[in-house]
Amino acid sequence: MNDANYSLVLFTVLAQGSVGMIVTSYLCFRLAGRGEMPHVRREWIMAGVLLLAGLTASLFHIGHPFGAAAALTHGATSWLSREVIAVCLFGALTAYTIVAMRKSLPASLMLGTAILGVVSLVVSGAAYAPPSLPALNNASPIALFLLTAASIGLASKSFFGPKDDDGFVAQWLIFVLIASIAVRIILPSVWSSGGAVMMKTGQAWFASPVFWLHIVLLAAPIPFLLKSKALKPWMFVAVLAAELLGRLTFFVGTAATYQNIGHLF
Amino acid sequence: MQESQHEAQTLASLRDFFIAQDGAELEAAVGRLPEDLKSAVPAVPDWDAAEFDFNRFFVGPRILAAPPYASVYLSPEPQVMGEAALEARRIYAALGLQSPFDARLPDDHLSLELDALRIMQGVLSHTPSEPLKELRDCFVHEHLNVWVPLFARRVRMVAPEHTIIRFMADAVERCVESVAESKGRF
Amino acid sequence: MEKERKLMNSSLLNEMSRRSFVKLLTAGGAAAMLHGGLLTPKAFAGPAKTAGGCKAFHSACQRNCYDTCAMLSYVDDGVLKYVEGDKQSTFTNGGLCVKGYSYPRRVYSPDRIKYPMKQIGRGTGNWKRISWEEAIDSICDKILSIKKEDGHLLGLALDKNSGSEGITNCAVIQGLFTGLGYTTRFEGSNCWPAGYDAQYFDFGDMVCNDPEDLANAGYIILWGVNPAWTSIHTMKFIYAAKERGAKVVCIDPVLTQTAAKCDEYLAPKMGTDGALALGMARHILDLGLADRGWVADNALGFPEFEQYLREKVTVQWAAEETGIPAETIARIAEEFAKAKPATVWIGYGLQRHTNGGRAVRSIDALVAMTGNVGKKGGGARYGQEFTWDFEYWPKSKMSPPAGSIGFVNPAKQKPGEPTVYSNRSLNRNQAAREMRKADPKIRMLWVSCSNPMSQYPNRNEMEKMYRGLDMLVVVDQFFTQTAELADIVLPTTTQFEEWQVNVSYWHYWLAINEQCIEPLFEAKPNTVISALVSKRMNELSPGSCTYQQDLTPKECMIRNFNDTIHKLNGISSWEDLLKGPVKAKRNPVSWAEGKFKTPSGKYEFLSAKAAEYGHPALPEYHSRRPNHDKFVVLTPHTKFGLHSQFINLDWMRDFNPEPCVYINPNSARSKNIVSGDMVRVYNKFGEVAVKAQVTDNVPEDTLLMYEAWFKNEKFNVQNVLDDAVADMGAYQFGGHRGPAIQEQFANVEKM
Amino acid sequence: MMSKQLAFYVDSQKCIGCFSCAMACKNMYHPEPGVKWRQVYPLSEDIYPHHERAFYSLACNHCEHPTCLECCPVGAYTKREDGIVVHDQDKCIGCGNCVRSCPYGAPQYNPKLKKAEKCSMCWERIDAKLEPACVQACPVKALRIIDLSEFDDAEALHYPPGFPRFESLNPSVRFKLPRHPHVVRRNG
Repeated sequence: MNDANYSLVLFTVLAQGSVGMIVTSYLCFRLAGRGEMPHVRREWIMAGVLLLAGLTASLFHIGHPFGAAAALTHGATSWLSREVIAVCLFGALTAYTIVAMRKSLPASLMLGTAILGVVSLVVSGAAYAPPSLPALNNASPIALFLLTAASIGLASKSFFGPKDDDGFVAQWLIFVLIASIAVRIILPSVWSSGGAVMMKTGQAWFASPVFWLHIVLLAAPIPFLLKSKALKPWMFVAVLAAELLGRLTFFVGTAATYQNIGHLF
Repeated sequence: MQESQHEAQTLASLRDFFIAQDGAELEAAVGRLPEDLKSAVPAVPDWDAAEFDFNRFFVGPRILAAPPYASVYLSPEPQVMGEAALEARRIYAALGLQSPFDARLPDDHLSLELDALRIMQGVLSHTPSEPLKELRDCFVHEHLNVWVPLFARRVRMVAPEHTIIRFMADAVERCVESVAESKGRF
Repeated sequence: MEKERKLMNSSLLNEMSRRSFVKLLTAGGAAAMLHGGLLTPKAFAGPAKTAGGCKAFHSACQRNCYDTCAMLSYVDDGVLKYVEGDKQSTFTNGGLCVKGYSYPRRVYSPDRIKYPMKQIGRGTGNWKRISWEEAIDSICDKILSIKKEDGHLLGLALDKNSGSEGITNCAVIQGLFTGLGYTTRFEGSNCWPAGYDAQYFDFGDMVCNDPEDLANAGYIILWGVNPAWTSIHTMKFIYAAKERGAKVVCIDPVLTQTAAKCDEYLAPKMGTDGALALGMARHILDLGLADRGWVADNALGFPEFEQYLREKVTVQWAAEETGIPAETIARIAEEFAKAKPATVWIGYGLQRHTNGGRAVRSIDALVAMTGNVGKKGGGARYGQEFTWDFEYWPKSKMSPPAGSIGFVNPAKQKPGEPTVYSNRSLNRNQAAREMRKADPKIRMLWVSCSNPMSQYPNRNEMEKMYRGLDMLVVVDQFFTQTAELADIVLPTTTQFEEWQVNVSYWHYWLAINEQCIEPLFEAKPNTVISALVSKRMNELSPGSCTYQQDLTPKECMIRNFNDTIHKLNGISSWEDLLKGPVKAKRNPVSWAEGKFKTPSGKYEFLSAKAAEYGHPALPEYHSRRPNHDKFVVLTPHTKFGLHSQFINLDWMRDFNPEPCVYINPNSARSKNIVSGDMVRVYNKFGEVAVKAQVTDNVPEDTLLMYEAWFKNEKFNVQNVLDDAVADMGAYQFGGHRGPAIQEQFANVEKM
Repeated sequence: MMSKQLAFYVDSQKCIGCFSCAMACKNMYHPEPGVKWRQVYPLSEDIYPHHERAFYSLACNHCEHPTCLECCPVGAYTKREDGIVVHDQDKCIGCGNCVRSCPYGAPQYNPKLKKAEKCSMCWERIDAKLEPACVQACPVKALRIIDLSEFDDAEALHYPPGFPRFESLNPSVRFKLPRHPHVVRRNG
């Protein structure tokens, strides 16, 4: 099921990226107190495109994509259903907002969308915390997903002006990147001192070159940002690549309990 | 009409090829291909050697490189006499036909299925019939055109020494494919 | 397949539309189209049968196995769907084993040999498909030319082994060869001859208590046997005894699965079982626990045996020989002697040694002197053959064509008397050696129910000999390493495609095997193949074969029944078996009447017969042959196969993906080998490349590989086995001693 | 008094690791090679000292609170009144979520059908008053069907070493641990 993993990597990272972009965009729009319509709307459109790409990718992990619609029906118990519902709603609301932006920026609608985005992200965090994966069967997916959203969201600002809120965004990006790196080093270390399966997971992550490459890519922008508070498009690329690689470790490198049956736990 | 004769001739020749018992029969079968295809046939220096290769792929006694049985590709597991064989058997029965080999040769052998297709196509070319058309379509879309491509790919993968074998595997894939596409013709 | 598959349940396939199609076809000039085609018009046979409703048939597993399970085969629309054990047999109680449950896969495996094939150039892999007629013709031509050139048929050899134990398969091929004339036969047994002779010397026959009677034992020693793998249905009776308080002891150089399920496990040095048994006997003597009453009434030569023990055997000596501490030997001996009834299951493993027959005699003596022979829940259990009294028709009813010239046995031929011709019998345990020195030379070999390249020792020498043949004919279901060398392979049927009747050499059950599906492709039963050859022989040269020319498998099966079988099993005819398997109506306790079949009519500690065959009259100890290489090599059965069968099936590979050699941690360390390393197991005869698995289940001086034939793998344990023979076997197996295949040696190194 | 819950009883003391149960399952359902509804797991040497001499024969545990049933986005899983968890292949869209989520690896992905599948405890046979194929196959009664609502055996273990503990799922399976023989190794 490796191909399934790849489609999940794309889906989760892109969807979370778009949430991050929308939240960042909204915050800048409010906190910076200004922001001309055109680039805000462009931000939202890019976020929408990312989300669409993600949703398309998600279809490829399903054996029978035509049945995907049925997945909306089981929200009662299935976090996966809830995720699908939440993300779709978020997508719809984003689209609607983008349309509405043609006239003026609908602040409250934007806020609503941003909040729904965060909700969808938390829901999908819960969907990827199955009991078979003790290392992830907790809040860590939510934490990781939030960080992904934040870093991609902030980095995306490198494409859009106005340059004078760069400084403010840059500071936040530095903070988020450092936090991400910290969390992603700490988690596996904690696991390594846990039960057999958690330990295997921790070791697997640390043993994976992909994992370290993703850490390096996350760290790359930091010195430049510290030097000059200027965001560069390459930083967005680096961060996005980092998140994709990180998510690959997340899906491929995590040990499951059933692989350990017959051995001590 | 011309088209359907060409198709019938191709099907017959492919049928005879994949159930051939020796080099001579292989050669004869290839000889019965329509001219345009025949002109493309790769040269075969030694039909006996081709036969050894043919047997390695489709006959035995060693483990077959590409068994010519639908079940191997359609059943949940590669076996002969799987559901697909019974499916084929029932289609023949529905047409009032049966395999001359009874259960000795699984009913889903490529040649038997090609023959069934040839007959259905032949009948449809004279006398249009919705139910028969539907049966033909099911047979092609749910059965033949599902496994024959897999079969042909397997042949290409193992790459026979004798290009004639690959040529005929490709030919059978193309032929089934074209029937599948020319659905509307009759 | 994205789309819903509606074909199978669509109305298109019902009777209504069938009629309309048939009309169409005639209208559409299908007659013309059918001409030169494959498919032919079908007579109306009612609407197609709906799936589900399977029909059950009685089958029997044909493998050479203690359990010989009575089976039920479920068939739908002419296709075998699944198999089960027959609950009517209290021995298997409705179960099969990992091998038996893989049969549906075996029958329909795409790997089966499908047609008669001829190889152009031995081992080239260039195969031509030929018709049965052509195959039989070239075989008969060859036979006739040998006869013409040599004036006799000793150049024609048969190797029929235990690949199928169906009764007709135990007669028809031999029958055909008898019908052809005096030929060369590979005989003897790779299995049990040494212990078999031993029991004949001691009891005058080989009969074991009903295995279901193990439940009555108070003390069980499983000696050199691993029923948890090789007779899984016997385990429940051992457990039953345990639950009733019996102690179960396992004696084996390897910590087997059976050992893990016992109360106590002893690991003596390989090939020292005789010493262990005699040490125990001596201790029992010292404790005064010998059953002198039983011995006085029923045995011959106990005083001599007692004297031998007192003079030549001590517990201490046994401890040194076997490596088992003296106190343990003493304790086990005492427990065994005091427990009533106590029994020993003597495995075939411990007699495949140069001193194996003597070991079995020593164990027999141990059981006899404690008065456990002829007792419920007692006995020295080895096997039985009383359920096998079939006609072996037609073999038993035939003689060669008049005037046939054959082998003259100088030992039997009295000067001045008319020459007596016979077959030339060679020991299959030394097949290569025998072929090399055979004069007249063997020119043509027919291999049936046998895979010598995987099962006979010294494979490299074997291959040389086989390559030297003019013609090799192999009849099989799968393309074995022997078939690779064949000139002609003939596809044969599984039990589901033919009629058979089966019995076990362990339990007392008799089961019939109905044909439940048509033979696949062009596979034919041996019965039919033999008849075809005979028919053609007589066409080419009238009178050249006295074997039946038209014989159906079913008829042949029926003719194997006789009054003995009917009486023994309480049936009036074979048809009674169609209701299910039956158990022999016989006292489950062997030798209960104390009437032994020895010359003296008693149990013989002192056997003149043994002496006549060059063994000591008493079960004296004799140490095994010395190592000829660093490690002992054991090559026993795996639970995933029977000899070279089953392991090749992909269902089996899901659970048993690849071969390996087991090495003790200490030896592994000294050779710096870790689990998963590829290693070379080698000696002067050949080598095996295989993955290592480190475990202390095997002792330090031992390497263990399970004999097997894996699809697409060269692995073959016979590469490193020599053709040493056991001490016994000559008495009951026409001079052919048993194999010493558990007494082999090799070295190992990391690759 | 809990409601009916059928369960597998795995007696490792009796189990001889013969794989008959696992093959009987294949014999009955012919799953794709590589797909195993039942597997016989050897115990590692830190649980049982002898290499590959003690086993747990495991399939779907038909949990009281099945993850598969909870996480399936299309409701392909149902739990019968007798506690058997049944997977409906017609509903399955092959999202693989159950395969990812089950800590016991019961649901398996069938690459050919692109759908999940798993042990059904042979409910069709149980309804016909027959034993499941694996249970009938066991030569030593080491594998049995029990009803937890009336099962009461103080010795039986729920989470023996080598079997993952998930109280929230409450797997319907009980165990008996293997025993060790008294081993007399040879000296020299």
